[in-house]
Amino acid sequence: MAVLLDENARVIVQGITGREGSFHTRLMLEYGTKIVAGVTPGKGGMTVHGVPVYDTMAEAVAEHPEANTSIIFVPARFAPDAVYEAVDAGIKLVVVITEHIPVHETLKFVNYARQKGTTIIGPNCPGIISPGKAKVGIMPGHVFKPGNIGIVSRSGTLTYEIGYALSKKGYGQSTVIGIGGDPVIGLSFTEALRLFQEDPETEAVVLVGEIGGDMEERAAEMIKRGEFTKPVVAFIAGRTAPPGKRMGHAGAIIMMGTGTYEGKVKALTEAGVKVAKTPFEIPSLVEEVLKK
Amino acid sequence: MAVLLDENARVIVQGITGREGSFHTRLMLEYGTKIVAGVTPGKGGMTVHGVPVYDTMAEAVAEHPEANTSIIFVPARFAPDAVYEAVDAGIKLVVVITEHIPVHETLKFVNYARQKGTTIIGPNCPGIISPGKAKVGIMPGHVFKPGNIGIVSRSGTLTYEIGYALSKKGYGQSTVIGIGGDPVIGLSFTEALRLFQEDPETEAVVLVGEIGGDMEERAAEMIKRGEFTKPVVAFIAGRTAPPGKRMGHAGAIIMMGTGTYEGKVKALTEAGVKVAKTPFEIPSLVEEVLKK
Amino acid sequence: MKLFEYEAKEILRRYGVEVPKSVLVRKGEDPIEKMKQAGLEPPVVVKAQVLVAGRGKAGGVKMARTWEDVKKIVDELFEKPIKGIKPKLLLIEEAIPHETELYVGIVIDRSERKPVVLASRYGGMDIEEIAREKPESIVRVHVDPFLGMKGYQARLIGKKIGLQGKVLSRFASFLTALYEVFDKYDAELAESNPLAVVGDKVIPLDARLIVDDNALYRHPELAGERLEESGEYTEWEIKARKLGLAFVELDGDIGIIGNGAGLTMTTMDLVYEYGGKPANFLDIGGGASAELVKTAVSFLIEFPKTKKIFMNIFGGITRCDEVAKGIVKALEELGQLPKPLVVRLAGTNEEEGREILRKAGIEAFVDPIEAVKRLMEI
Amino acid sequence: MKLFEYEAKEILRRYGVEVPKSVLVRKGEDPIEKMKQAGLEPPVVVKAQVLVAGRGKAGGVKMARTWEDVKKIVDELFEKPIKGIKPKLLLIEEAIPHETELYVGIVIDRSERKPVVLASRYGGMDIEEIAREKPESIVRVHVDPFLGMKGYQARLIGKKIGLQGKVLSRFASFLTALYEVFDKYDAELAESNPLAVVGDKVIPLDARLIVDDNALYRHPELAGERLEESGEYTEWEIKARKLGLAFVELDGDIGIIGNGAGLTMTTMDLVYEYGGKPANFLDIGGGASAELVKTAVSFLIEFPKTKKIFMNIFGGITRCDEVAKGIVKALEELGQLPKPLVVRLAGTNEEEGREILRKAGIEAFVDPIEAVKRLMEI
Repeated sequence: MAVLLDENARVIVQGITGREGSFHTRLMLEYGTKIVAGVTPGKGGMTVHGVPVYDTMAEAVAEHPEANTSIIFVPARFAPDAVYEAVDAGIKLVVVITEHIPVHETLKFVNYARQKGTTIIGPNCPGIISPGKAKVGIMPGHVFKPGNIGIVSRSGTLTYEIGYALSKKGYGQSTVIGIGGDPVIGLSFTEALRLFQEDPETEAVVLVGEIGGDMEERAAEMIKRGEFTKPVVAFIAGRTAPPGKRMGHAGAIIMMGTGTYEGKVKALTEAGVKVAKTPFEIPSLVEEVLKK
Repeated sequence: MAVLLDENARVIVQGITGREGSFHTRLMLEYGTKIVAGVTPGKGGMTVHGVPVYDTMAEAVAEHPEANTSIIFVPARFAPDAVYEAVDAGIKLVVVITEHIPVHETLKFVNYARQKGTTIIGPNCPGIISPGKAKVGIMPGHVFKPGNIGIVSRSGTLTYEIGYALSKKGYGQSTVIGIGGDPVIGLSFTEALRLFQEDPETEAVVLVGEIGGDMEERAAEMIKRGEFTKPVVAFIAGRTAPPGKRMGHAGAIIMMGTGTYEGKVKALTEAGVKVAKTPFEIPSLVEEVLKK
Repeated sequence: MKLFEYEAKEILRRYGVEVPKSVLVRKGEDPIEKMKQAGLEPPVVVKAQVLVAGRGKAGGVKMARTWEDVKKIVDELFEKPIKGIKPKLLLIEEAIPHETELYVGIVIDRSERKPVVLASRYGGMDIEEIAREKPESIVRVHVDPFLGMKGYQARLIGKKIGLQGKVLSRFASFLTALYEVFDKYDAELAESNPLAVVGDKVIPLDARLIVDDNALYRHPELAGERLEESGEYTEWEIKARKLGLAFVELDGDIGIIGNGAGLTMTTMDLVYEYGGKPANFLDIGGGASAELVKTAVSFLIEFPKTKKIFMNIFGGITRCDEVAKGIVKALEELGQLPKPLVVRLAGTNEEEGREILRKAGIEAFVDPIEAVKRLMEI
Repeated sequence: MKLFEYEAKEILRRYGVEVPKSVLVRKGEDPIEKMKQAGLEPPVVVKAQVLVAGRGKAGGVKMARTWEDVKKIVDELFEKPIKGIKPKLLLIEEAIPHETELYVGIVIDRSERKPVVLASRYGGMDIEEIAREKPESIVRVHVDPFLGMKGYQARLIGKKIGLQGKVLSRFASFLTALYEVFDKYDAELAESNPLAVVGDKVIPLDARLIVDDNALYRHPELAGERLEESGEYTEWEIKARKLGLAFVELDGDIGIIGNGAGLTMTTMDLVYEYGGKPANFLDIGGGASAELVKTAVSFLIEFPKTKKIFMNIFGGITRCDEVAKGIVKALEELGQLPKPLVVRLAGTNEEEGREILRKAGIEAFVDPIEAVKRLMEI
């Protein structure tokens, strides 16, 4: 098993004919992901790396009713429309890679998708991978190995680094979810934890947070309430970042006194989570919590 | 019994301090309707005919948690806001008397109310009366008598005329619903029929339609499908109205060839409904259908 | 309120739609001069700016192939009444060669309580005609009024009417703009017919926009009422509107007054049933004052089409005594009733009302059937 | 993007909000003359138009009670740097006597994924201060992003902060207008603090509006970037933005380059952990080209705060060989490295990358801990 994504994923790539879309379609196919269709308005009838392209999601889904997942590489101005199109076409998991989507747009489509029962990952995220099963994202597949550790992360590169370090130490991953660096995103830490809780394959979870927002605090509360019972190891990036400055990600900013490193670490520690000082400590902390 | 409204109705009057609101509050109280509160922003603390006035629905409902119905006399520009306020305050039946509400506003609040499980009657309607039990509307109470005939009507005065004629002949009414003359309204004929179907007290229904729209045709289809099984007598106003002209009501207009008198009568007749040529025939047709 | 074609196109232009190059000409202005200033040359299409339906068939749209043509056609159109209305403005537009004409319109679906887009690849004829002749060609798609029209929905509609590639994208942009206009302008109808396919582009050759009268307060930029110019209203309907009366002119000779739209229509139907022909619809509404009744009665007496008048009142909120007083006032002012009047009064305070009328020498019925029979005998 | 106070107020005015009467004065203009033209008289408040927080406390807002005062204060404020920024514009506003100052702001609640209104009857201080001193006074109400703010919600918020009668209605109108601005302008923050209660009215004495940078393309009327004036960015941050680098200046002396925001922050944290102080945050992002790497390295070498540079790259999409090539290019251009550079390279193509660097005489670590230890030794 795994969460959200496994070998049954049948994927549509929205924006498949663009530079990024086409490049990562190739990489996802190489990884073994079952990509059944692509969509680019006005490019219907083409193929990209052997994948048939349609003008609309409705047509793609009509031709490939087994499709259940989509990944969006559409430019920011058109990406919200692509999300609604995917949701209305009945896709149950939509991964939004696109960055720079206006936050008011994200607010709306995230609420809409929730009403319709579709899970959104992102925007501005690296995507999701269940090693050995499928990859729907832009992460380097080779750094992750199949195993029993779940990773959920607000940071891309840091996830690769941590996945790589875990894999080298023999701790493979069940599913790795890069939830994205924007202030408003679809899947949150708590929602991801809820999924990992139900996944028998996942034995422990690594949670990679950042300064800004209160998603880490909410995860801590959930753990404290006993709604997540597996061991958790966390790392929070941005300990030394000054308040009021955006550290790359739009979401990574300490504002109005909330979202500080200290607050997050305190909340997690009080919930019994092991918080690593550097990401390189994570494999040994994972070893530790799994021994208990 | 009755539909939508009975002696358990506890009513809030929105726009109670206005001329119409205050006048009809008196008439409704005289009829015996239990009005528990009124709302007019900025007039909180007053009383109108002994009814306490609040600034907001939230306060009114907090003080009178038994409230389950509201009637809106607020001017058109502010009426949509009053509807949202009532729906969000948990009111389950909202009667919108106000006319001249922009149709794009009505579209939105009718959809919103439906999502939230609130029934809207109107806008631009005379309201609803369950004779002898409660009146939430502006109809003259004395023309209606308790009994077993349901009336659902797009027309105000015509309803009074028909109710009066029925009452005089000894056919009292279970509930009389004036659904309103606007192109887009909350409760429709089919929805009203569904309610009358479930009401053991109602033995037959008088349906008063008008030219314009396809609500009568939809009611006919429903009856044809066997989803409404009680006898129905109908009258459609506007047999001699020319196409393209609005006959008073914004909704009463034959446009693009749809909504004609002939089409409606044909549909109803084919569904087995007795269609009266004049409203004055209705009591004898009711007599006829009840005898069967 | 119906907008003129040139207004609808100007609004579309502001929402990013490419519309044909054009100039607007008033009577007395030199069309040649104005065209030259705007860089327009024949061939052009000259279009009477009137709001009546079927303008094209009534001769309100002409192609001018030469400068001489332009002059001649402009003069001609200013003098030509289209269904009774002489245009005050002409729109001179570049003639755009094209092969395909599409239909696209947005209206409100009453039953679904949602806006609905209607589109067909067979434009150029009315939607009613398309519905008769090519019903299978009409694509209907509902729009969530909170979400608005999404680009993907517009593309899907384009696909369904057979568009592809760049034209499909252009059509989708057009349709999303049209929806935005529909939404922002509280429209009852936003339509382009024909919408021409010109190479990769789509260009609205005609555009219609009807704004909800109830929402006009939100659009102060749309100059107030345009009763005279609109062609929607007859001379007497305009007079009535100015008096605040809900009045519709019809073809017959029996004046009708009722209270409530349903009852008034029913009264028309009743007259028709008994062999009469209504001259009008006049609804005095609920709770009418004696003053309003007086205005309505006097108006119908003046209205030249009426030979006799039938007044059918059911007192609910309206009080019959108040109605009777209004009738008596009208009589007093006129000295005597120049046209026969039959009144049916029932409901609230009916006895008092009939008593007032009896004293003034007017017979008032309780039963509307008796009343209409009497009416037809006079 | 932060808007200036005068811009935010002008937008509010267009949405129907009554704002204080004012004139805007540029350096060299005669404030007395401009005030007289606008019918403004002392007492007035003169406010430096800078975007730094805490402007008032930093002396950027002064009351002028006489015409002489005005002259003096205007001259003074133009010369006075507020947290390092000299204002280019001053806003001279009528002084409005008032008793009550409210706080009202709208931001996005990330967890609820909804806009949230924050209001308090204790305005005049920062929301952080209110949250510390009068936390129970803060009213929080979420808004459905599809429905927008309803009038009744605004009234409810007004009631909860203790308003009544006409002031309550005026507050509700203000708040619905503020929400409309928040929505239409894609705002991250729309705030008025203080919002003064003046008799029956509410008047925003200050107004702040921060527009989402990602949505600026929808607001071309907001003149492009205002990096220099904003006070949000240092000189070197502005230079970096112009080069397309995601760079934040910090207080230390160790230059930091990473790929990915999370890893770059982590690199800062690591340096700090081992006793160093980062001079900056510089994220080259995912899949950086050799060219971008060269630009980033050259920039940090020029950046005067850096004494040494730590580069921490984990190759995922980014290829280590490409990064190495970029470093070598920078070296070649500069002739030699004027500042010590420690590189950690791991992930995709790490061997190739390290080989390239070795040939260029740069040591590259695999283990970041080893790398940072080495860095601190230099």
